[in-house]
Amino acid sequence: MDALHNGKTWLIALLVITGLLVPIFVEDTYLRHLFIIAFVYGMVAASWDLTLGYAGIFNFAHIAFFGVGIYATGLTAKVLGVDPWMAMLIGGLAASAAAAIVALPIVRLKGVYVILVTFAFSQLVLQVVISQSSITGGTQGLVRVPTIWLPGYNFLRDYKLGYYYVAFGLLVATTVCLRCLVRSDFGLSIKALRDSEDYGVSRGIPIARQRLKALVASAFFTGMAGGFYVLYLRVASPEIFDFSTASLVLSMVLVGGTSSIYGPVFAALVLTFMSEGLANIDNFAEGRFMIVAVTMVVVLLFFPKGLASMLPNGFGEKTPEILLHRKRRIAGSTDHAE
Amino acid sequence: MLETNDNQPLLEVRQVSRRFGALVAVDRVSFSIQKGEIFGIAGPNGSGKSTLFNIITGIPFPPSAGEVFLAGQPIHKLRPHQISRAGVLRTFQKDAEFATLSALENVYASAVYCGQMGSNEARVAAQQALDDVSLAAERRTKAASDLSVFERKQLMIASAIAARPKVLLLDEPAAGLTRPETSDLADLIYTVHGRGITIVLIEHVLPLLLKVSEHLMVLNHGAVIASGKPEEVVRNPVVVAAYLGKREAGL
Amino acid sequence: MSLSKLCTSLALAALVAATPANSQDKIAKIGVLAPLTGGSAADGNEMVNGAKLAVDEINAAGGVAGYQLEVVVGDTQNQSADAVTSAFERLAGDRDLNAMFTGYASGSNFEIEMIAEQDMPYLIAANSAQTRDIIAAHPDKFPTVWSLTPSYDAYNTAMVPVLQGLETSGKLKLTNRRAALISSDNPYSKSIMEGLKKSFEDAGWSVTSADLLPFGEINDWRTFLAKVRQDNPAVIINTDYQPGNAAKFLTQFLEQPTDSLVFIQYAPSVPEFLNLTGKQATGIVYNLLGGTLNTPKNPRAAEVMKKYNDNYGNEPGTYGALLYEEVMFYANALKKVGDPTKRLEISKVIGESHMQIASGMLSFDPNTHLAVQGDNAIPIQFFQIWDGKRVLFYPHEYAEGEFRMPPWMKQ
Amino acid sequence: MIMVDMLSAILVSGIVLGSGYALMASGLSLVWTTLGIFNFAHGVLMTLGAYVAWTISSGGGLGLGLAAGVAVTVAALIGAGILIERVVVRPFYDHRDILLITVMTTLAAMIFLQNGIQLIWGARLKQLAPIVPGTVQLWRTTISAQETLMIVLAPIVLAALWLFLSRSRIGRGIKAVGQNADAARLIGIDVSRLFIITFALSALLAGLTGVLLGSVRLLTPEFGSEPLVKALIIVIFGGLGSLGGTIAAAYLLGIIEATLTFFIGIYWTPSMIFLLLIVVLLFRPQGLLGKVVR
Repeated sequence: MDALHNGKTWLIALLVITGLLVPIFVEDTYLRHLFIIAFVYGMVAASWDLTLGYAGIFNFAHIAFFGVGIYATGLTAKVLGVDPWMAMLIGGLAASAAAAIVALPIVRLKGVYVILVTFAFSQLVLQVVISQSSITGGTQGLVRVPTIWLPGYNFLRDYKLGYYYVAFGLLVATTVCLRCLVRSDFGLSIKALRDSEDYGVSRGIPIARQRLKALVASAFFTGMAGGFYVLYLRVASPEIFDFSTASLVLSMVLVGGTSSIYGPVFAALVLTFMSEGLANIDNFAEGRFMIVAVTMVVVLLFFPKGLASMLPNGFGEKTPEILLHRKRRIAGSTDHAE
Repeated sequence: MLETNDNQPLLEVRQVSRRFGALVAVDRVSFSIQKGEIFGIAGPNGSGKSTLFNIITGIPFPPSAGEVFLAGQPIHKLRPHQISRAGVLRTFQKDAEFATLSALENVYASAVYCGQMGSNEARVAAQQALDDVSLAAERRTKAASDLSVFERKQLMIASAIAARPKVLLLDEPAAGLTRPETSDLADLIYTVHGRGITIVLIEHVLPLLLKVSEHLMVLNHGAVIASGKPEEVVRNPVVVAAYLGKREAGL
Repeated sequence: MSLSKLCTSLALAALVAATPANSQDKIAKIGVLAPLTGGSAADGNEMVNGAKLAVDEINAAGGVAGYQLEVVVGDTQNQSADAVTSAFERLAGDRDLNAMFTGYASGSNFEIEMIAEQDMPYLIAANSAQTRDIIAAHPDKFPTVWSLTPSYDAYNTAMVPVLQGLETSGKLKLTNRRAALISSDNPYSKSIMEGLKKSFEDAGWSVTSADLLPFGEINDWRTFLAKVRQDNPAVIINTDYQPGNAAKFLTQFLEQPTDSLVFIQYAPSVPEFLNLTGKQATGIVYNLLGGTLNTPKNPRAAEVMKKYNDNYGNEPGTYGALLYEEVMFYANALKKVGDPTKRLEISKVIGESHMQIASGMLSFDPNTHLAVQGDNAIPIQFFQIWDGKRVLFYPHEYAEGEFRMPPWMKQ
Repeated sequence: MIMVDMLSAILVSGIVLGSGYALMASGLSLVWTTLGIFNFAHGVLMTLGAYVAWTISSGGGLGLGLAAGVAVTVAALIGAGILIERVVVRPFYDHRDILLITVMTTLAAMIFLQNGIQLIWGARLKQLAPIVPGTVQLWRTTISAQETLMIVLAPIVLAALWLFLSRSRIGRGIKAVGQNADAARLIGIDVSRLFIITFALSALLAGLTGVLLGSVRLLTPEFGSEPLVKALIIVIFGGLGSLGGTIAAAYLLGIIEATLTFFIGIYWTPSMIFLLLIVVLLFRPQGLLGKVVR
């Protein structure tokens, strides 16, 4: 155990150092850009895993939280002239506030009904963004958002070196925070509730409060990621709420492996680079997505626990469960008859 | 909490009912349990036994009407997790443990959240509780779903006593056990009782119920049809009719 | 694509390679940003086709300034900010790539800023309001970005005078001075609807409704049409520009037509619209700014459209022709400057050039970097559809036919 | 009179919408009740059906006879349904997170098919010729004949489906499997065969929906996305677990949508519907028509 654990610690240290060294060897701005985007999606996917994987909440509003972060940061930075760094934090807080609002109805709901409410909430957010076009720019989007700054440093003329390190720093911080959360007593309690709601409550775990906390925390990190996203790209536009964004990030969570945090981050890198690698092939726009789709299925076929199960000290939750309990678990057990 | 005087019942249930539409699953049931008692509840299938546990603990729903007091304090208005924290813990008839967590984590979580202990204290309490139910040390790091049926019963009881409850509601703990295991379970119940925990037991396996209960209550169609000393209750013609009638219908 | 085309291009390539060009093997890459997957893929494919058509033609003629051109495509997918930026960065990372072209790459045109920061020549052919909003404040900061689409102001102002002209000449009989407007919530349609509302009201008309629908697929126009039937306005205007929606609008209008002139923004110019609606569309009026000016007075348009049709077997919409012209326009500038890496110089030449293209006489306004609009520049064109054909009836100097009363109106 | 006109307009438009929704959701609901998964490729199966029909109908130029056309479409859809079950659903039956995993794998199937459709048929808009042309006057409201066909066909198809499920041996088997797969296996039902039949049937329903919608709407490779989302909402909202609930929810949602559209306009209708969904679930956490199981 200890040896394995040490091995893992070393591996993580090695990965962090590699991450820090990448820009020294990769001078190409395109590749640096891909890393930055993969880091952002890594944050979104890993924080989604907190609610989806650990807490077992079928939260389909995560991309809406990301969008809330994007617009909150973009608007405060551009319209109110708030310092962009501060605005990024506001993005995280705004996303958390949105999550708290969603939590009100869904802490009472079971299983798949959560999908419906969270999905409906996403659509409401999108509708608000589009309809308030005098503020948000509507379908046209919000352009010329000011970017982050440091005294004496120009982020726009350094071939994305600065953005790379900021994104990497945010990713490492997010991952560390999320790992700490899931290993804490709080993490234990949300996993407990995921495994068995009623039993969790019978052991004194306040279900509504823990779910609220999980949603708020998960949204905070994705909101921060959204904040960075808008400051980096300098535009906020409603396409981010598209079904395709949600399915991209969802694929990162599931291909990476739920309940692992590292898995989704890893998958974000793999999928981003793979998809972009295929984009280089001429006349292959459709084929690119077909190949990515096939890869997803193949990964899930051979690693149903996701890529995370290839990591050392894998997260080997045992599998064999029977068909019998399947639907009840999904729909949420409402059957307490004797 | 106020100090309890010795004559006050530890758990008192007054006129609780639970309806589902037109169906009355529990019909104005009242009883009270003294501290230190082992209180048995019997009744044919569908007589409302588990529903009674559900509405006492609020998991997953409170009573439609009626009141529940713990040491003189009303608890039926509390949230379910608060009822647990107040000291009324239950087990479930079906497997309900935290399947992906280890046995130790299962018990630890209960000590932290229900017992509201700090993590060091909770860790000690968890090991102690597992010792009490004599779950083998090497099994404690296994995921709960990897444990045997009996080990899961041990685990469920351990996770309850780690939280130092006042009352433990056991919902058909012998379901799915072999005869020798059932007798081990009886010993386990005595052990828990020996820790000063009041026990309410629903059981289908009548010999076990009769063996351990000091007081027996029988439900039929959601209502109490008899209550008293076990050996007297089982001779009550109403009870016999309820069970026999059931059996005949079943045949 | 087809084998024969492959053979021809291989043969051409061999021929070009064989000719002792002054500087053989020199390649100048050009980037095309286009949505190739997702809802706008039809437009995107057309953009790429248009650019490739121009490149093939230029290369077959021996290249330009000693360079063979090569198209590199960046898929902007659903036009989300990261997809557009990824596509841009991928193209921009190539040192041999020194110019970019698009119809539209994003809804906001935000990429203009990052492209200008790299001094990359960028020709764009849509969303001119967004382009103007970004550029007009500091035109000097965007020396490389030029829009083939003129300002959309004429969409707001040209309609009322044209209708009055038709009435005066007796070709159009309107029973009242009421107009009903509807739009979907996108900046293009919404601002046109608002502009039209104002210009109708300024001319003494009453606008009976000006409804806004959510942007996207709209299958049910009946609620709006029911209201219209009560008010019975002389003019009905739909500024939503999506051809699918427009086709449905028309079908549902014709279920119970009113005695009104029906105007649909942009959509009837897309080839599918005619395929979808067929004879039903007879009588519909639309106008177009910066679209193909296909009249005998501007033979360039017919020429480009024929080339496109010969190559790809279907008629191009706006973007096929415009991307072809963007590349041609760039090639002319490259020819003058001689070196594709002199990006700023090329852009300067582009900004100062003028040329007859498929949509009219192209030159740029130095203050907004938009194409100059006007009857002698890029004109606004009014069309009426008749028997599956588009009849240009305004401006008169280009007109190829007359306006006629639509079949559902009382003659 | 205006009142009557208004009511009939709302009713007709609501029933048209509801018929479409019921057709969209029935196949999805069938797979959900039987296998306990959501098939995200359901929408793209509608698209596939419509495109295949377009190709073999005169519009696509192939011009096969009607019978041959129907046969090809049916075969293509059954094939696609079985393929999806085999490749992206079957391998995960025993998985703990089967719902989540199959969300992903069926989503992957959707992406694959959608892009495949674009590759084969291109991205340009297409329209299926209506099966019945012209318009029909219904309670003083005019709608296209094709929509009338949908209004008539939807209940027939759904009734046939209900008869199949409750009367035929296979249908009863499917229902039994939906209630308890293990128990069904114990009494000798070939569960895996029924899963395949369920998928094939669901794909067929999707294809039929696609063909009917395809001549009312316009075809693009993304044609099925919006119906998929609507169907998902209806299946969940209807209260999980019964075809009847799904169908009732479909018509109810159609009428609500038509009413809202009439009174507050199309712009805010989607938002209002979503708000309504949230509010209803606050008071009925088990869905609109789901029963509280005690």
